[in-house]
Amino acid sequence: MRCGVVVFPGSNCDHDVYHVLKHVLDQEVLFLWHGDADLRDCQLVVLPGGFSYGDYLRAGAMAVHSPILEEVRRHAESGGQVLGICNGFQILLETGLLDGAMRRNRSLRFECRDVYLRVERDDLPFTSDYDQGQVLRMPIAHAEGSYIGSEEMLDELEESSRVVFRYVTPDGADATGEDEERWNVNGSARAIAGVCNEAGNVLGMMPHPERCAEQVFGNVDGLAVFAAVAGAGARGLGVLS
Amino acid sequence: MAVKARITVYPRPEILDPQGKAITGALGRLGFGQVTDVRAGKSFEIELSKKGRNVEKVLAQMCEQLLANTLIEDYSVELLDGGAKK
Amino acid sequence: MAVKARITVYPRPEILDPQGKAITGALGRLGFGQVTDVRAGKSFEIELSKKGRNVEKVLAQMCEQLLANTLIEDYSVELLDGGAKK
Amino acid sequence: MSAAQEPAVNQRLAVTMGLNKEEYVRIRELLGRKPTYTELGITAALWSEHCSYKSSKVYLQEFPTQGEHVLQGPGENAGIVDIGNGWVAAFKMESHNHPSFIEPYQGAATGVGGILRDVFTMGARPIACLDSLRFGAIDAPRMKHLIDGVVRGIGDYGNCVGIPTVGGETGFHSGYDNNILVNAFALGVARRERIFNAVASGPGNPLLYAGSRTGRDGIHGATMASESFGAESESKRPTVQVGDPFTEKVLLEACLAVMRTDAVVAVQDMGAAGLTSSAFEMADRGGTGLRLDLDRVPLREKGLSPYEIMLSESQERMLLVARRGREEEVARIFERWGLEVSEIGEVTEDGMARIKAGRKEVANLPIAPLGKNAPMYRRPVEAPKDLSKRQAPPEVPQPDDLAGTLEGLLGTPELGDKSWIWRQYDHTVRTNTVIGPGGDAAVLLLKGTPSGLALTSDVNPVYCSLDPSSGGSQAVAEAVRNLACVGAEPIGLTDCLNFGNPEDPTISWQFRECVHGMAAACEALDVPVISGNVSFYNETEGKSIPPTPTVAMVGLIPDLASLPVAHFTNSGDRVLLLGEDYGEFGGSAYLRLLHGVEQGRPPKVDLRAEERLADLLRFLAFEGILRTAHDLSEGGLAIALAEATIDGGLGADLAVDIDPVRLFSETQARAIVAVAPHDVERIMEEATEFEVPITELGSVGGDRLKVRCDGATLDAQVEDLYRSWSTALPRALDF
Ligand SMILES: Nc1ncnc2c1ncn2[C@@H]1O[C@H](COP(=O)(O)OP(=O)(O)O)[C@@H](O)[C@H]1O
Ligand SMILES: [Mg+2]
Repeated sequence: MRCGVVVFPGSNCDHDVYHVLKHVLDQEVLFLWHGDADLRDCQLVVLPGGFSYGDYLRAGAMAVHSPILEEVRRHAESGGQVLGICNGFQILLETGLLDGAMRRNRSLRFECRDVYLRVERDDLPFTSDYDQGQVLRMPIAHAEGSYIGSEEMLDELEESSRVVFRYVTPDGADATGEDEERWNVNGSARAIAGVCNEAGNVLGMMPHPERCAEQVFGNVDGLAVFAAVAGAGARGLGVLS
Repeated sequence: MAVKARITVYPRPEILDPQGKAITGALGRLGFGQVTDVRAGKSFEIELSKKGRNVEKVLAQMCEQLLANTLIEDYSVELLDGGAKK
Repeated sequence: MAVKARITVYPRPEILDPQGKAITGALGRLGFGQVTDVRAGKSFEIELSKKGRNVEKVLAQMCEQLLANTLIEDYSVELLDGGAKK
Repeated sequence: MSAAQEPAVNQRLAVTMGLNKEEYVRIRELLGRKPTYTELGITAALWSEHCSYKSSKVYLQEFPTQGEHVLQGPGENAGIVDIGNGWVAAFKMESHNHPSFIEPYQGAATGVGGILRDVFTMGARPIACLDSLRFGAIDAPRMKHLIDGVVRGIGDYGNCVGIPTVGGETGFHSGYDNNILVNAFALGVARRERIFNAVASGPGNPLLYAGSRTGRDGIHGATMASESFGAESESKRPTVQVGDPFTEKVLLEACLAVMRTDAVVAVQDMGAAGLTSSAFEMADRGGTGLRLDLDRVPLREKGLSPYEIMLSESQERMLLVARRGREEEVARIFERWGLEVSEIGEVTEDGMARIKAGRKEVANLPIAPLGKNAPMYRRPVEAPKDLSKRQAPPEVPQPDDLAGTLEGLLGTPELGDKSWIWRQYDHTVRTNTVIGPGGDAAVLLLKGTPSGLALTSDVNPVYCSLDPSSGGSQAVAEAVRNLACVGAEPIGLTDCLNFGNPEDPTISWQFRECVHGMAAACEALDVPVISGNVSFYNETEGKSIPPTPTVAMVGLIPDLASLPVAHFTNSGDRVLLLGEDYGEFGGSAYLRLLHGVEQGRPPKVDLRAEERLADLLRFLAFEGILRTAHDLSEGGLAIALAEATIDGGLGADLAVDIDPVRLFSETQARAIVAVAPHDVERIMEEATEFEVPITELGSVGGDRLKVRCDGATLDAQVEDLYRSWSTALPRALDF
């Protein structure tokens, strides 16, 4: 599949995503410059992590007005696949392609560590190589990852099954009580870690699947996100247990 | 004529403000027990090269488009006295 | 009687304000070419349980001790009308 | 400030700027006239300790700087080593102690910014940082604020630029109550043929200025002019520099892109002493001269004087020498990244720096005498009078409850978990981090090759203060040992030598001794010094910090396939101790943290034993025999074993034929390893072959750490050890 990784001036996970798509999954990958209003026929567009414009003001706020974002919007609205990771997720929220907003983490500090996610939907192009209920271990690395929205919006999100990943305990249970602070590290509403749009072709997630996609890191839980959407079939690659 | 404005952006009242809460706690520990609540927001001082007719409207547009996330934040615009102030 | 105050904290004029610089640039790209400068600061709305005599002094102390980094920031304190305002 | 308002140049002014009488006479003689105000400022900056290394140079010459991997030794912005497969690594460490004490957040942040620029200036893309931090006692005034600010500053800056901080160290000691240390290390990689040097060559080539505009930031207290400046202009000069990591990130990308063309000849960042040092150093290396037109320097605010422009330490700025005729190509690349470029002068042939502002020449100085041939001092040295008293053998009380003693040690901020710190650093971005913070050494993947890089930073200031020479050797030896635990062979080191006032003979003595010890260890263990930094004047009100020669070492791992880890991984694995204990407690954590005693001779450093141990560990790791390897350092065997159980949650059942207190002895050249039972015989043989003493201790398994000694048994629940250890720092900080 032809994949595009958008490069904002302050993107810093662009090369990591490129590496997984290109060298681990052997896909065709291009970097897409934020200043060009052109997706160059990419079928999958990834908005990578980083600090697009320094994340001054609010994470992702300034990236929304880049020329390429108009094209990303058009792509998404015509059913094309868009994946936003970390800062990419924040940008998708700011554009309104996904619902909700981000606040600073509950600790008011940057948090870089492994968390556990439960796959809530396995019928999306990005999650079809997972099973619903499957628990994944993935690193997070962000300061503004506390997902938030009005209660009505959150209810609607749940009713239309747009929550794709949720922070859970290592054995996949909802984190409650004391566990809540420990496993829902950033304090997201309803422990939401990733959401999609109504049509299911746009996914945003705070954890970094590209950082756990090779055996050498002792964790390949994230590979299937890319493998599934690129049609590379992670199961076929034999990397999923 | 140049003009100066101040824009203030606050989290909406119904939104939990973890930073404000943390500051309330910290002030309490510092001995300022009389502080019952703190809301933490942002303030921007903006200089415009010319006044134009609709300067307030233009400033509101800046807020809508960039300075505030209106899903979770409210903003207010205030003109500072016409460029005179340094 | 309860009292409400607003504290505004800005980077000192001679200090680099990367956030203000970035916002100026972003507003320019959005077509707000008339914006010549933005300074980005913080705003705090503080509620105190009782007025006390020296409320302004107390607020200044809070700034000195916690809310502002006086090496690189200036602050100003403003009393909002006596708890009436919501 | 116009030139007319500049204070009159005289000896008194020179002294307030930091020059001494002889130096003032020297510059007058060099010029054959009185220097101008701007010239005096430039001279004072270039001859400052920070830029000239005038008190340390004579000793630094002792360091071995050659080695089979070394491509660039000290003298450049960063040293460079060959790491194979056509790749090189550039690395360096630098201090940002004083700024961090004044304003911890910005001080630490700009420290990271500066060291990153030193690395990408060499054409290398930064891929990892380390930070070595020394704080005072946690309860000292302002200390929590300092800790919080420093950690946030390092995190926010590195995280935004996207360089992982993969390791470091954190110490607490009341000796740093009024002078904390923030030492930042960065490493970058480049293709061998892409190395860049900061050598201004080609007379006629334009000097280009890129990055942030120049403000009044950080024009240094030491070089600040006299009273006659008036309170007003002084208050206009912020001593605190504010970092802008986003600008750093785009500057990095633009510089690397420009260096891939051959449109530029040299690049150097404007670090300490700003435009002055970058311009003079580049010309000095090239034996060329330069012409500068200060009217063309982009300014953040109006009205900066030539002196201020030359000495501003505004961050995120670079000076480039382009090839004449290619300026536009360079400008286009910078513009793509949203950055301004201005031509501010050109390279000349005559070895002079001619600096013009308006129509006036404000400086006309010879370059080499101010740089390469700056003054150099051999300061008087004298051993401290109380040395023998402090080195007297300490009394070593027996622990009454071994488990309690161990938990007590693990529960101190010194020996407790540091993850509260390094979780605030992105340590996994760039997807090279195989082992991040928390192990003995960090391990990075070199994508596209089977090999890896290992990084560590070490020093024990208590040892250094009790015996600087031995402490200096120990820092190097411990770094080698940490690398060996992940199977890495050291290929180079960089250092940050943090000391008090060198004009005090006892401080100069400490410095000489430390360097001497380090140099001896570098020779013996075959590790060249390829870059480094000296930070003097770390003292407040006459009280100096403990001597702290931080060592950051880089090693090469031929194959990552058989990497051991620092904790136990398999029930049933056999645990063995390598090396021999001599019951050494001088400067030990046991005495210092539990009994408040800092006395005695620190553990002897047997460099031959260290070498044999490191050789053995590397060999075993390469052979794929080691499942666990962890070196012994502060807290001795007990702490090493506890750490090995904590991370994997697996206990061990062990016995060792020693006096119980010896569990806490800090004899060097030791490590614990764990191997599969069928490898025990093999490891015994190899240890004998390598002449490393070896003792079988027992097996991994269960949920308790049990160590039977002579007449007493340490018996603790791993969960309890974990709790003491993991809550130590957050509890002490109480945020
Ligand atoms: N300031 C810091 N930044 C990053 N990592 C740190 C820091 N302080 C400690 N660490 C990590 O914690 C671990 C333990 O540190 P330390 O006790 O100094 O190790 P050792 O004694 O093996 O040298 C190391 O892996 C180190 O990288
Ligand atoms: Mg170690």
